[in-house]
Amino acid sequence: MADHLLEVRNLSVEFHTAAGVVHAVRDISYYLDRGETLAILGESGSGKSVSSSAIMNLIDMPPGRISSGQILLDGIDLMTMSPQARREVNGRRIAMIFQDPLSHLNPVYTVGWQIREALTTHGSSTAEAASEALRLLRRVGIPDPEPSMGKYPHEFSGGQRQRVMIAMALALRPDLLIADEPTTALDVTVQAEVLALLKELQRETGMAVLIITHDLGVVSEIADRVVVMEKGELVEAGTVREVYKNPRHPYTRKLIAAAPGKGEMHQPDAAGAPVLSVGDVRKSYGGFEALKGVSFDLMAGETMAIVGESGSGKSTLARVLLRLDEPDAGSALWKGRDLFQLSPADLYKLRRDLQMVFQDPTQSLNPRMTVFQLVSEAWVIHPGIVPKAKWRERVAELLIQVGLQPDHMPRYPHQFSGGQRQRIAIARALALEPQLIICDEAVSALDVSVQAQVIALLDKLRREMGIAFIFIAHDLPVVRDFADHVMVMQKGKVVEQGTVREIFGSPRQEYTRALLAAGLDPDPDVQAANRAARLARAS
Amino acid sequence: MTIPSTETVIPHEPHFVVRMGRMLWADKFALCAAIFLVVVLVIAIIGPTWLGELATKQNLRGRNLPPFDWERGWVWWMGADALGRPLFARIIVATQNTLMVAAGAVVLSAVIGTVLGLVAGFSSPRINQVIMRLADVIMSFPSLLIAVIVLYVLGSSILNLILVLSITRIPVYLRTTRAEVLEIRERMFVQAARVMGASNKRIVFRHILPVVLPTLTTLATLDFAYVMLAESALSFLGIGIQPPEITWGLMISQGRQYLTNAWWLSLWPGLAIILTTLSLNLLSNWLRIALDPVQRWRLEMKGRKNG
Amino acid sequence: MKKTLILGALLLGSTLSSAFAGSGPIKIVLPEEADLLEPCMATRSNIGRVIMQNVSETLTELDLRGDKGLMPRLAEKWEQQSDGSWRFNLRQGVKFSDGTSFDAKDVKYSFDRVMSDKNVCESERYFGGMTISAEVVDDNTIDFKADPVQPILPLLLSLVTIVPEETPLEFIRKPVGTGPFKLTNWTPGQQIVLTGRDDYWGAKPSVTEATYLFRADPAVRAAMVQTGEADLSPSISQLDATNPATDFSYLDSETVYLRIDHNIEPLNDVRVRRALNMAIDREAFLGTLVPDGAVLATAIVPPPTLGWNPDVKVFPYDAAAAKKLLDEAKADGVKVDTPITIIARTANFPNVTEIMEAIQAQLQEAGFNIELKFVEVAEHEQYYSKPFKEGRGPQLVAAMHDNSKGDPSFSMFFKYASEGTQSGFSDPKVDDLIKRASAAVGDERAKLWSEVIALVHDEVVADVLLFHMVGFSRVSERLDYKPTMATNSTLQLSEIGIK
Amino acid sequence: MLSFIRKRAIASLISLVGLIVMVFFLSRLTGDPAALFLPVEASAEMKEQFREIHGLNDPLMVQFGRYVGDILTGDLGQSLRKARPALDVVLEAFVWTLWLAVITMTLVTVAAIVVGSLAAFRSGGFFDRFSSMVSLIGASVPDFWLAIVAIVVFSIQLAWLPTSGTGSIHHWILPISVLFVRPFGIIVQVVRGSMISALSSAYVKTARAKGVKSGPIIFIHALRNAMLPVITVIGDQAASLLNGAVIIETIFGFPGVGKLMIDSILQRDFNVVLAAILVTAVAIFLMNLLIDLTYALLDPRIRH
Repeated sequence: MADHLLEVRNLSVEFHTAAGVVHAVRDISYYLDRGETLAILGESGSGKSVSSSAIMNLIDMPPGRISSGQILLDGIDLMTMSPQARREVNGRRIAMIFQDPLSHLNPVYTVGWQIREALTTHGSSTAEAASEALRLLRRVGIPDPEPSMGKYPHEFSGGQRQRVMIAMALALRPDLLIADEPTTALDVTVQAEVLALLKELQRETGMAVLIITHDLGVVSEIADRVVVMEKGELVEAGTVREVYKNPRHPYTRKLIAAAPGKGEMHQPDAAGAPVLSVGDVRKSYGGFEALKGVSFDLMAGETMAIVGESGSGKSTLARVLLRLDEPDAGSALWKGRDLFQLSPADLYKLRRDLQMVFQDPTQSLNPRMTVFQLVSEAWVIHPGIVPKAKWRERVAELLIQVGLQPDHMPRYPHQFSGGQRQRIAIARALALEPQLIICDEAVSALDVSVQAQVIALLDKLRREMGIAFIFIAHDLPVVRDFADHVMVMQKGKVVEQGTVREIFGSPRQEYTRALLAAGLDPDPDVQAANRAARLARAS
Repeated sequence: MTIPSTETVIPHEPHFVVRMGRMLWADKFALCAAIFLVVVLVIAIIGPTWLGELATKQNLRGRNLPPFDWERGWVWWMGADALGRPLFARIIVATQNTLMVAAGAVVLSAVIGTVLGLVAGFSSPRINQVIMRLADVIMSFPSLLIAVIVLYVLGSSILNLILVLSITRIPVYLRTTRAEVLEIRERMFVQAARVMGASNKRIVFRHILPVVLPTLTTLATLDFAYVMLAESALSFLGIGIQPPEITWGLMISQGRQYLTNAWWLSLWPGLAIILTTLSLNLLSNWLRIALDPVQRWRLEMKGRKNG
Repeated sequence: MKKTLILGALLLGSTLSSAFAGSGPIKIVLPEEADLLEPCMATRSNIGRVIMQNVSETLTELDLRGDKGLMPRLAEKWEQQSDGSWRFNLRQGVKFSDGTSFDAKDVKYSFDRVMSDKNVCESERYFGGMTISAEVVDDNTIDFKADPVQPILPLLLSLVTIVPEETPLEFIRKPVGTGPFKLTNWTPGQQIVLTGRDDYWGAKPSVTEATYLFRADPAVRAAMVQTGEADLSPSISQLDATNPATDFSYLDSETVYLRIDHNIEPLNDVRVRRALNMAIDREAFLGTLVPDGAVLATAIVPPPTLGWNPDVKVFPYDAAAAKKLLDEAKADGVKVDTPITIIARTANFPNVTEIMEAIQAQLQEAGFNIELKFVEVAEHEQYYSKPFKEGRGPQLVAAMHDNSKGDPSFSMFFKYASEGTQSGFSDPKVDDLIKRASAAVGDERAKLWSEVIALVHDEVVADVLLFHMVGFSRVSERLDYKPTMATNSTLQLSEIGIK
Repeated sequence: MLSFIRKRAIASLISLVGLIVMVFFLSRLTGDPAALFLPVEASAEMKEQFREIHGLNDPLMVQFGRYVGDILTGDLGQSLRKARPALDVVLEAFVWTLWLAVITMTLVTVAAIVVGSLAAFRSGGFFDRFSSMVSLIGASVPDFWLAIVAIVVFSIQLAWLPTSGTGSIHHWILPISVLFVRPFGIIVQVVRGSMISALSSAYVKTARAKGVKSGPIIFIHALRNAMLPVITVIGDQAASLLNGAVIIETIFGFPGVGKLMIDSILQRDFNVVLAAILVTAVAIFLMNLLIDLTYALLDPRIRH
């Protein structure tokens, strides 16, 4: 009976929400053994994190309610234990790390304090805790561990913060580590390092790891077995290889198919006159140089992908091009006129041509405006594009064009899913009939399957309407199927620039190659080979 | 923990008034508050013409008549004041002035403060500095001195009292608005509007103001109570509203000396102030939710469950 | 030594008072703190109640407790010389609290200091319109010469406190005097402590030490005596005066009236002024808004004052007659419908708002068009005193006047003479009578003042006189003290006995 | 840090100068102090003499120039009524106000934090509803009414406490209790709101995953994060107390700066008014500085 370390049996959890009672997970069961890694794969809304919250007793009741099921740890049902006893389990036997380490670390206490607290809460003496915390920081590879003990979370980089979280979680050598999207917000190169660290630590301590992710690549990199969830139900389970090679459930198949980077790459047309010509753009904030002279040309109807990790200056470039920030130097010739020299009045007229789609549609759509108001606002600002009498008709058209329904018009953004919101944002951009749309990480916050749909939508618009795109992303595979040209940026500079085939086929720069190598392939075999190659190169 | 959002199509939304009505029905506290405030408002409008004469009819032989004398007419249920005038009638007649002073001062200070705050938050650092220093000066200017200066130079009247009370409250709105504007102007949807070419005016009034407004509404309702009490305190110190005008605040301060032997003189108007501010608070809490599309479902759900 | 004395006194006062009756410390709670303890400002009540006759003494003293009239204090006797000047023989062997002895030079210095233009002593105001010089005859004798001759000079000198010659001309905060007490502690905002002097020339008072506390709220003052935190509160509210064992009412010297501005129509018509007087039901106020013991006023000065005229009768309350008078005036073209404003001062006297509201209602009943306006003290002064504002409408200024000095001259000139700062009219007959009365002596003086009072009230109908007010004191049962009219401005500790 | 303080000091100085100019000229529009110092029967000559002695007859600009000159040498002038330096009068009163404000705000802060946190921890529960109702009512009761009722009940009926005045520690209980009510009502609400959002934040989840107990989660993890908006409101409330609790001081005979201010305003003792404003403004400036330093102390992210 007690052969598994953790066994979740027939768990059902429901929440009371706006839409009434939502069955977050329905009758799911899975198990996990010592030393093993199980991945729960699912998109947002699949309920993939609910069972782990239930394990950690983190579900707020109300609005949540565990309606049935058992969670057995070494054969003992956690749910029958007293709150006091469950608190003792947390941290000591089961530990957890989260997606966004910045918000999950208390901003007002030093990391040393927070690691020590994990130890002292479960009975260590202060002195023991201090030396152990130092050892842990050193172990997870934080540079200068001693002074780092006295630093606050905001003083570390994203990857380091996740390492701190790991150190804190492993403080009491738990039997089980739950990692909820541990690498999602990180740059690809950092993601690879963190996953490698997790694997190493697992080998050392023999703990079981339950990893929750939406990313097939992460699954293939780290997991032994995988369970796939959709809308609160567990649809498929098996070893990683089995599931990838031989998916039985249509949803799993859809997920695998949606993974980017497998389609035909574009072959841009021969060079014409550039519609936008950017020359030597510079911008610094205080003492920090965000752009150190960036130049590129964009042809009409083409897609230029700009790829770089955080801090590369790619978003600053977008803001400067749209004059949300004023550049320090440089030029941007749009059809022969320098965008940077335009007067406010001229700029206002030109705004029609250049539109932008932001990363997070939740924040870029005014929460107090309906879809109709959001889309038609463009025509309030630029009268004369569409006569007022036709606004409803035109909004309906645009909504259909981006794959939404006309009866969505009176609804508010929060009533839509992330992908739908991004479609609203695209419809808003299209309302002005622009010739260039800048997409700043427009799909990175979306689920893989939705990502694919949105990219397909953008590609369709490009083909049908001849709109040029500047597509900013931190992830290379995403742009592979969509871009004509790719520009790789690092620390405010252009590292490499070329057609999509050139970049993916024969990257010239070491950095580009590292980026490509750090990307995780959904195919466990390919990924294993990549890993081997990477290790070989490192040693 | 992400709670899955629904993708099912919600049926066509009912008319605004119907929706608000349903949401009000869902929150029984707010409903009571709203009913009470409507009654108060009606009383404020018709009070002086309805009972004006009765409320000023003196009877020195029936002074400080105790309350709960059910034998007499209802206007006497709350007892009589030091000149033998029925307290119930006086409270009703005083409603108009009280609300006028409080609402006048709150609205005036809120409008001026908000506009200045928007300007300060959205214009050049220099103008911002000037406005902020001005706010500092007003803030440290003793409100009693403002009262004495204005009432001495311009004379004592309800309008001038509104002026005094609103001057002292301007900085509160100014600072709040400015702080919020500084934060909201960096939000994505403001940037998005700017990309579309929206003018500053549009950004301020269409995008920023609606987001600041709930905070300001809450502030204003709280201020309503504050202003009524401040008016009362000015009366206490002898520089506020003066008889024969009446307000609840003045009634409390006049009844103060009878506290030990005729407690009802100051209790009823005090109760009127407390109930009004309490209602305003309840209603503003409700309004904040009802006007926020993201929060609204809480009320609508409750309504559905109840109904 | 001194410490043990005080300690002993404290013990006596608090625990053994009933057994060893007779002396001990007391605490007095007053409505308003003294901003100065300047002897020459002692005629102002917040200062006078603390130091007048307790710390600083005067040459003469008016008896308001009995009917002894003007009594000797630092002067043993005085007489008018043939040239009209007054000679004072001073008490001998008197010492100031700083140890220096008192003599005629101190008296002269004190008087000159009051009149000096280096300061603004309040007592200076009683000497307006006359020149007076003090001449030292010898150490114990001093002459005061006045032009014009002042029949009431000895009375006037009951208002001049004597300071040692060494006192600077500028205002001081630590008074030195000849009185039975000296200032031992003044913590502004908290308390003033007077301690009995061993070397006082007169009888030793039962009170050994007096601590003065200040509370603005009348209910709090009353409560303090009730709870034993204080022994005496000379002014509490009528409403709180509910315990016959401790609470006393006394006719204070305050007179409430409405000053009429005769210069503006319709108040320039005597019928209108008479109508005003007849439209007010003064009786109805007694026992309601005005305490029962208050007296309906027929003069600006209270009854014990010289020349108070018992033959002058209060206007009868007759609204119908008032209306008729108004109609008559109206028929003659007087604009009686013009709104008349009553200007009153907030917190001027107890129930001022209610009283004024009631008066407004009564006047309106009789057909007047009355508006009521309450102003704070600084603004009130502008309406009350000359120069009056140009272009003003008809006004009645509600005011309270205090005369506890026993002689109408302290009131009549200011309120009724053409040159008087608060006079609302100008009548040569009144001017002449006031001038003659001020110069007269003895019965003649009383008779002339009576005439003035009758003339002003019955013929001129100068103003609307209302009430001589009543004050309330709360006196702890361990004290033997009866407040009098004087309590309004002075509070002689030597008059307080301890049971 | 130093440059921050300097910047703040300069801004405050500008405000202070503006304040003084405005108060100086505006207050002189409000009538003649001579008429208030002397009885109504005083002659015009006496009033003239009073104005002459206090330099009130000079043109306003001359008076202002003299005042500014005196300020620069640290002299805030004599009280027109008390024959002593205005600054002494004000400082004496201010000490009382300062103590009153410090003690009251300390108690209010502690109480509001405990009550607000507990209400937030079980938000929507009985304690939450009860405490918000009580705090709302507390914030709407006129303080003078409360003060007199308190005296009637606790001093007269029960005879537990002295009615008023200063001296023993018992004298402080009633005024502080009455002063306590309104800021408490306001701050509880802020603490509650701020704590609700802090308790639902990600780092609290981490702490729960670590197995930390409820007590430390509320008072160590959430509270320190929730304190920033609370500190702002505490500052506002403390500032209004530092300006003087006029009514409480008047009723309880507490010799603070609020009562001094209103008396001086009504008596047109201009120098005392100006000195009082100056002293309180400087105190409030220092307090705001303290609050900014507290921010930095509580939140390392603000430290630079």
